[in-house]
Amino acid sequence: MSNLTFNPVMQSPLHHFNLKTKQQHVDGSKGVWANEMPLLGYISLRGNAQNALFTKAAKKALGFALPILPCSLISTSWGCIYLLSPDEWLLVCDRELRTELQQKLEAALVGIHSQVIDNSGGFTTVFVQGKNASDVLHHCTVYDLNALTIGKVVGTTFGKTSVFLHQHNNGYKVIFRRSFADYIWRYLERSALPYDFGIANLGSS
Amino acid sequence: MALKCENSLSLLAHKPITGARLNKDYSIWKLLSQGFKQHQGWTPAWRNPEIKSSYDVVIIGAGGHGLATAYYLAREHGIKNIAVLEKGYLGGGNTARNTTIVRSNYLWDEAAMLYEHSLKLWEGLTEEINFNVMFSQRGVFNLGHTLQDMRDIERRVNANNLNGIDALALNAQEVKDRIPMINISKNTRFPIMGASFQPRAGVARHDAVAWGFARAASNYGVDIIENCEVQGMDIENATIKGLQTSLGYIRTSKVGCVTAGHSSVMAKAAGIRMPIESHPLQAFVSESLKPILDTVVMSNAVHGYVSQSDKGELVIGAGIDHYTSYAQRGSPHIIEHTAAAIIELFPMFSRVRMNRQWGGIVDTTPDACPIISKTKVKGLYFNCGWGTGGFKATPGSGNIFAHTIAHDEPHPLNAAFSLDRFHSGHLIDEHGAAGVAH
Amino acid sequence: MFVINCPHCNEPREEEEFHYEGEAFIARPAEPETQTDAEWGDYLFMKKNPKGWHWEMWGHSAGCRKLFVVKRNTANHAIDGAWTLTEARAAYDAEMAKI
Amino acid sequence: MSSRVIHKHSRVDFSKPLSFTFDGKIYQGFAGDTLASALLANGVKTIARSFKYGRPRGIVGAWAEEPNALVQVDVGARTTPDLKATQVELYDGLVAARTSGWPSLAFDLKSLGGRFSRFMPAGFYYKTFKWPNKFWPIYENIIRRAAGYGKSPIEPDTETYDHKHHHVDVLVVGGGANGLLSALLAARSGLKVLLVDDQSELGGYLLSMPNVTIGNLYARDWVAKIITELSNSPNVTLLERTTAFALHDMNMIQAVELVQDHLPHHERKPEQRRERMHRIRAKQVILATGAFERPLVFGNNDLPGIMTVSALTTYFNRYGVSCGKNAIILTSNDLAYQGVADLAEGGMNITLIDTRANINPLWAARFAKLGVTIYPGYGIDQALGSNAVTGAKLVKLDSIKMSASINCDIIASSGGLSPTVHLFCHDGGRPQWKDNVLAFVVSATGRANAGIYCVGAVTGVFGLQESLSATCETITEMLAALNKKVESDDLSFNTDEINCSPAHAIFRIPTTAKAFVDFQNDVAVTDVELAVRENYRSIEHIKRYTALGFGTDQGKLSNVNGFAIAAEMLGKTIPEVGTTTYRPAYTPVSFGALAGAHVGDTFEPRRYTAIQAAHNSRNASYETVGQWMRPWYFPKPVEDIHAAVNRECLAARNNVGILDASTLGKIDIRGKDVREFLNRIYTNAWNQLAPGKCRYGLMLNEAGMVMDDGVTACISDTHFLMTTTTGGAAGVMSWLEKWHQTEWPELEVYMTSVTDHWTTAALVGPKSREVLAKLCSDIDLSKDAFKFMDWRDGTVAGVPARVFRISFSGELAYEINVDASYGHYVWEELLKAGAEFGITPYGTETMHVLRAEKGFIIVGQETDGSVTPFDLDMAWAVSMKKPYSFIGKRSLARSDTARTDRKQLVGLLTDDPNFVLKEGAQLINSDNITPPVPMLGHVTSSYYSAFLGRSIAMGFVIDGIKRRSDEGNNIVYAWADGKAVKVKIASSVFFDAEGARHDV
Ligand SMILES: Cc1cc2nc3c(=O)[nH]c(=O)nc-3n(C[C@H](O)[C@H](O)[C@H](O)COP(=O)(O)OP(=O)(O)OC[C@H]3O[C@@H](n4cnc5c(N)ncnc54)[C@H](O)[C@@H]3O)c2cc1C
Ligand SMILES: NC(=O)c1ccc[n+]([C@@H]2O[C@H](COP(=O)([O-])OP(=O)(O)OC[C@H]3O[C@@H](n4cnc5c(N)ncnc54)[C@H](O)[C@@H]3O)[C@@H](O)[C@H]2O)c1
Ligand SMILES: Cc1cc2nc3c(=O)[nH]c(=O)nc-3n(C[C@H](O)[C@H](O)[C@H](O)COP(=O)(O)O)c2cc1C
Ligand SMILES: [Zn+2]
Repeated sequence: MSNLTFNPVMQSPLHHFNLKTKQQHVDGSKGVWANEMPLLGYISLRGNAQNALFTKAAKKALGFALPILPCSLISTSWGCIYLLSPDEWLLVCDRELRTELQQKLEAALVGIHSQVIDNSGGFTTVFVQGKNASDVLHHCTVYDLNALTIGKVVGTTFGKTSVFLHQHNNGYKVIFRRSFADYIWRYLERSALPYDFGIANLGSS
Repeated sequence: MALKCENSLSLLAHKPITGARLNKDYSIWKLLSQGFKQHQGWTPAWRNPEIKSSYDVVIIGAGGHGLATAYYLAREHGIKNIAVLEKGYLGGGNTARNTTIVRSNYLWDEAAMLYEHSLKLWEGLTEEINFNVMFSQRGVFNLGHTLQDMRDIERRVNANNLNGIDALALNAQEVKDRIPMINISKNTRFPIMGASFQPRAGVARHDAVAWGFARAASNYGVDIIENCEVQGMDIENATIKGLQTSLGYIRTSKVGCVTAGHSSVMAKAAGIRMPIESHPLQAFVSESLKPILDTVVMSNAVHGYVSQSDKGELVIGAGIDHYTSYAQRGSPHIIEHTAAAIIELFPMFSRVRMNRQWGGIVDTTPDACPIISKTKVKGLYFNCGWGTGGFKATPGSGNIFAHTIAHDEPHPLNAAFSLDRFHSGHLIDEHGAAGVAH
Repeated sequence: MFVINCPHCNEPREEEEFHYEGEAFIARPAEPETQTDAEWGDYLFMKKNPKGWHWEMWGHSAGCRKLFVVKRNTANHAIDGAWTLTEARAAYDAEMAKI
Repeated sequence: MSSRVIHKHSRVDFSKPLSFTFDGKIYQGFAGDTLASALLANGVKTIARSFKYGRPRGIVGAWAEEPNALVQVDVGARTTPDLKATQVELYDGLVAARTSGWPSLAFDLKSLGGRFSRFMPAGFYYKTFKWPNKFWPIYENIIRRAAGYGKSPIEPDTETYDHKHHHVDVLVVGGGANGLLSALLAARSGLKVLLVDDQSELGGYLLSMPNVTIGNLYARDWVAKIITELSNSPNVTLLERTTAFALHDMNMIQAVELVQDHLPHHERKPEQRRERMHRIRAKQVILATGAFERPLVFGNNDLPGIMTVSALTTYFNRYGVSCGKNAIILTSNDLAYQGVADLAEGGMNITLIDTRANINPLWAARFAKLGVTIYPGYGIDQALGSNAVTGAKLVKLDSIKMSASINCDIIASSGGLSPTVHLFCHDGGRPQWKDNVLAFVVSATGRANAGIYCVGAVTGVFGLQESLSATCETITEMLAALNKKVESDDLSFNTDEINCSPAHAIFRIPTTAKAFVDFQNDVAVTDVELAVRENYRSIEHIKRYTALGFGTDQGKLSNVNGFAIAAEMLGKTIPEVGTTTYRPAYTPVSFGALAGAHVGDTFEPRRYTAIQAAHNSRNASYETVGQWMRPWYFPKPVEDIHAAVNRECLAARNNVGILDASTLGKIDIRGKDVREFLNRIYTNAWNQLAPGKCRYGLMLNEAGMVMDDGVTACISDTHFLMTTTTGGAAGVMSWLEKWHQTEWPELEVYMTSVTDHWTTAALVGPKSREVLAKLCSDIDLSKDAFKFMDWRDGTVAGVPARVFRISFSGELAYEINVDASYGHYVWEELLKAGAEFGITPYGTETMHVLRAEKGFIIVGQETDGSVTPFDLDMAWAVSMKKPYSFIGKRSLARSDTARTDRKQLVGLLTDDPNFVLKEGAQLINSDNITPPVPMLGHVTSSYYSAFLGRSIAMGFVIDGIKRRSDEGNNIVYAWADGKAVKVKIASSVFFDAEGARHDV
């Protein structure tokens, strides 16, 4: 039975909205643009930031020191490390890098109290941009986006659920759990309607 | 211990009115004759007595429950020298703030019997106290939105019927037939699958209940002292001796504490611990509208309930605020959610406007059932923990609490509601199947 | 509608990000089996529920998911401060010692 | 009957005529009009009929204070009840109708009853409609029909709403002179400023007094200049048509913006909102909400044609509407004088009746020039006229001597200003009575420590110049507290105002005629009097007994008069009487705006698994479980639920079925103390579970009641994967964190939710191994290599998978977990692979039947928060010997909880194998039904088992475990639908008790 061959296909949490087929080149014609950044790699990491063994080992594995200030993140050559809580980080990277990162971390953390989990199937990211991007998000979240400076990530509300927000270049990354994707996208679309909403070709922006 | 069902129905029988002390002069004839005299001849609804230095029984808190307790103490137990002390204006606590839903379709026998006893009293209350409390038996629907809701409804309706309480289980179409405005579409977030319906349930005029009991109690000689705050309890050898109040010291050997949201404060003064947390519960009314909703609709799943008052405003109740508070106000997202819930049930109300919004302080217990109990202090009794749903119990609660105080012994209907249950574990958990209890 | 400073996120956040978690520092008896029914019942159910200053827990449910302690006045909704569980313990003990 | 006056400062654009309909008649107005100004311009005086007595009523105010003119605007899905005509901006094609008066405005049937008004004093209904008791429903029906103003729409709203959150340094509420100045000063110092004003145009009362000069500018130009600067400041946002309707703790303000209601239908955009609610969190709030002029109370003061002086002035100056030719102005203060002068200058014929004997000579001189007749020391005893005012009977106040009657077509009165203190009081603030201004006012900086500042008329400073200077001081103080200072050099506010002489403390003029305090609720002076007589002496009792201030205007004009009259009757001072409580909403706000986007699709999150599209394509019917949408069953064409479930069950038992179990909560727990942690959380023991193995666990709350259950796998000695119920997942996660963070921080464990990461497909049935084998080559699936309650890592359909050999059906079964990104793909591969065995997707209903056949519980269905593991006959899952007293353990030993005759879970069988008991049926001891009937328990689960060919059920019965094996005592009756059905208490495991089927 070893001659089984398969062609596994992945689907992102927003797959069913067929965003690819609707996406357009981003320009100034619309107030808000958004699209999913599908199928990234997400690794949950927990450990004690006060434990130098842990932070050193993580740094060795990742090539970058973990952010440890409240609500901080660092951008790395391979993605982002978000501090979600004093003892919890989310590593976001290209899906292909996920396994390697995870294995490196696990190897480095042997014997150190910590937790490394591949959570890639469980999250997705939506990128929101355009001149009214922060207006639209102010319809969706109670967080003060003016306080969301570069280098900061916050966990906050989105409609009746919660997300992580990160201001990135010319827009916002909204990171959330898969099962809420349908709700969050609908909520975003609804909120963006008065500003004229376009599905962004993220390659083009 | 648990109430035996066999003999409970007989407990519901109400003693006939004795004594002719009750001022009967509210009538259409009196109104007409006064109309010709510019209404100059009306007398105070309740007396404004001077506070005395000692009473046989002091009731703390002139809410509906406190006033009813005093009334029944005087009327059914012949106690003469009673005071009701109220820190603000009478009927100004939760009695002034509730959405007035009266029903008795509770799940567990103990609770069902208690509330049914009360409902029976409601049915004769206007006549009994000669004050129109506008008890309106327009029926109450408790909607079900999930399969489990429907199981719970079935369970509760069957239990009600076996306890002799009117209740029906309806499917979605039957609900729609009775409330044509309601949205039973399958596409809503929580489609309505059915409801339990109690035809004898309804609403009453909250203020009238307080005033009617105040008037009736006052007629029996009860002293109602407003603007008198109880600030301390004088307890010796685990026996109550008197009360420190903002109007001075009062001697008494029996104190009934009926202070709803403030019960923990009173308990602290008595050195007793209470399984109570005080939370804001908010409500709001719309502007006044022509009749559009002639019944009461409650939904736990979407967190809202609504009826239309005789004045025309939609009276809408919200969910509880999670934090504890004594401030008689809550947070706006609760109200926002409730408005959304009402629109989910009645999409046409989207353009109707909220006129006024307020909050009360509800005394919640771990099992969503009240405490009507003696305490370890002799002569000190507590009646509290009605949480989000005690208005409906006002006459019944007063009636059995009066019995408890008069006899220093629980009435059979409130034996199960003693403080002991939090030690024995014999909770009467109305959360599970009856949900939020309004 | 409170603004609460999450001591872990180190910034003020809207009430909707949080979940109320009740009275703080209710100690679980070390040896439950030796408790009487009354003692155990008190631990399970009895609450301080003060009118006035209240030491309580909140969870930052939409944020860092940590529980922490807030000292809040239940009569007027003033907030005196918010601390991590460990920080608050010391402040709480000091205050209780005074009473 | 147009009575327009055209002047250059009017805010109405006479070049843009608009047509509108009121009560079926077509009229013309102009852009800039409100419905009220346009109606008045058209000579429409009667707009409503009063609530109790059916008396004709006209427009009294010019804005939010209006008590009478409630109208129904628009029709169909857009119809909106109870709008105040004074606040409805006119647009072309507007259709409005009266909300009272039947059959018509001209003749209201109630007015007949109104003749009996003497029999309907305050609270009369409490004294009557009682006899006979049983007629109350009939009386009530009549009362209800008489009550109510507008009609609710009966169609769903077609327009939308949303919320927007703001976080600003400074929120200014009110765009009058003082609000604008505050915003300007705050903005110049660099703060982020938001200003909201409820009107269509900024300027506040200055729009009504355009001829006043500030510095060297006319008020209107002064306003324009400030607006220009504010509009050009990037740190400032101005929101017009936006009412701050509530102020909550810590300066959270809710404000509703009317986005498109003022536009003609064809200009409203479907993508725009009707209304938007702004939730504003402001570091500093500046209340610049102004004041409303209250009328004086006198006889027949409710006749159409009687209004406040400020309303009359506003209609004249701002809207270019002359409400009459011959006006009587009744005042007790100088504040009304500027308006009087404007009206007189504009050509209105004016008789000024001042309740004060002495008139400020400067004004007297000015009025003399303008030809105003003055009656100092007089009042109005009563207005004359039947359907509209035609004159007034004067009274000389010092002697209470009746005096001549004067003809007029309009009466306007002013009893002074009532500051708009509402927002200040919403979060517990209280206003203070100030005798010198005869008003309840709020203090400018009294709540500065809470970040609340007050400026302008709301503070009781009514002179314009004085208020602007005071505003500067207040804002300077606010800025100083923020280490900033006022950046301005032009802070002189000389106005051409004449200094005020003291006002007269008079609120009503005694009269024998009916004199109304609260128009909307028909509360007359005699009602307040009656309330006091009957001992309703607290102002709250008076409010509640008479309905004073209960209306949709919330007593903006009437409250203070009511308090004053009550004070008079009670022999108290006004501050002793105090105010009632100000509560949101300042003015009414639609439910739609409150709900915002939380309606329809986005009312509440619906959570979906990664396989949703597959379920849709197979026609799944869904069940809501917690937030999740789970397939309930998969009907084929013409199948009903029973047919579908029977088919699905048989497939799983005989061949192979497949269930989407992804919604179960999954928590990854790691650390050296994980076994100890589980020992404390669960009832059973976790020390011995070897890596590669799974175990079922029960979780109790501290009161000993079952709260969740699930299977937990040992991945390694320091790594476990817990599963929870679907609905309980989030709660369990917080529960674990709570215990860990508060009680056991010393335990080395971390937990993280992985619910969303894994898609779980349960492959169930005797053929499941064969199906799996087609897709999986790297796990040895043989019976002994991969045992029941084992798990293995491998690949399924080419995707890394974790496979659990666990069974919630009693069949051979595998739960296949894959990265959810592959979830849909793997599901389809499983279905393809299973096709040859007739693989059948099934939903929660079939899952329930299968588990019930085996007697497995569902938490939430078998349990309701009052059930212990022993009640469930699950003692096998409780280890009483663990060293740490697991959560809930001690509670199990309480006297009531430890009873052995509690309600216990058992199986139930009917005689008739086709009769399916109702879930929720109550169990009783006999079929003799005479309430009250003692209840023994109830049916929790009940199904038709196609596999067993009979119905089965589970339920609780008092002492059920003993009765189950007591042949003589094992019959009970299940009561539902009005009948009792005999049932036998049985084992809840209906077949394969020995577990042979899963052990293959
Ligand atoms: C928004 C809301 C909606 C509700 N809806 C419903 C419903 O639909 N149906 C229903 O059945 N129930 C409902 N309830 C619950 C119901 O209002 C209460 O359970 C019931 O009114 C309690 O009555 P009471 O007389 O015990 O308390 P209260 O009316 O609160 O009376 C207690 C009195 O004690 C006084 N007091 C307190 N401390 C002292 C002191 N130290 N000295 C002197 N006096 C003191 C208080 O001032 C108060 O007047 C609702 C409650 C709220 C807040
Ligand atoms: N004669 C009168 O009736 C009268 C009334 C008010 C002001 N004034 C005079 O006008 C001058 C300016 O006074 P001011 O600046 O203090 O007040 P103002 O009345 O001119 O301005 C207040 C503004 O705030 C608005 N407003 C009130 N509550 C609001 C809310 N909750 N949300 C949004 N907007 C709200 C009002 O509609 C108005 O536009 C003063 O000289 C004052 O005495 C006279
Ligand atoms: C059943 C019910 C109906 C009410 N209807 C109205 C109403 O039509 N108008 C109104 O202004 N307030 C109404 N209220 C609210 C009261 O004005 C008041 O807000 C409430 O009793 C709480 O008291 P407080 O606001 O003085 O604290 C109603 C209250 C209840 C309980
Ligand atoms: Zn936090």
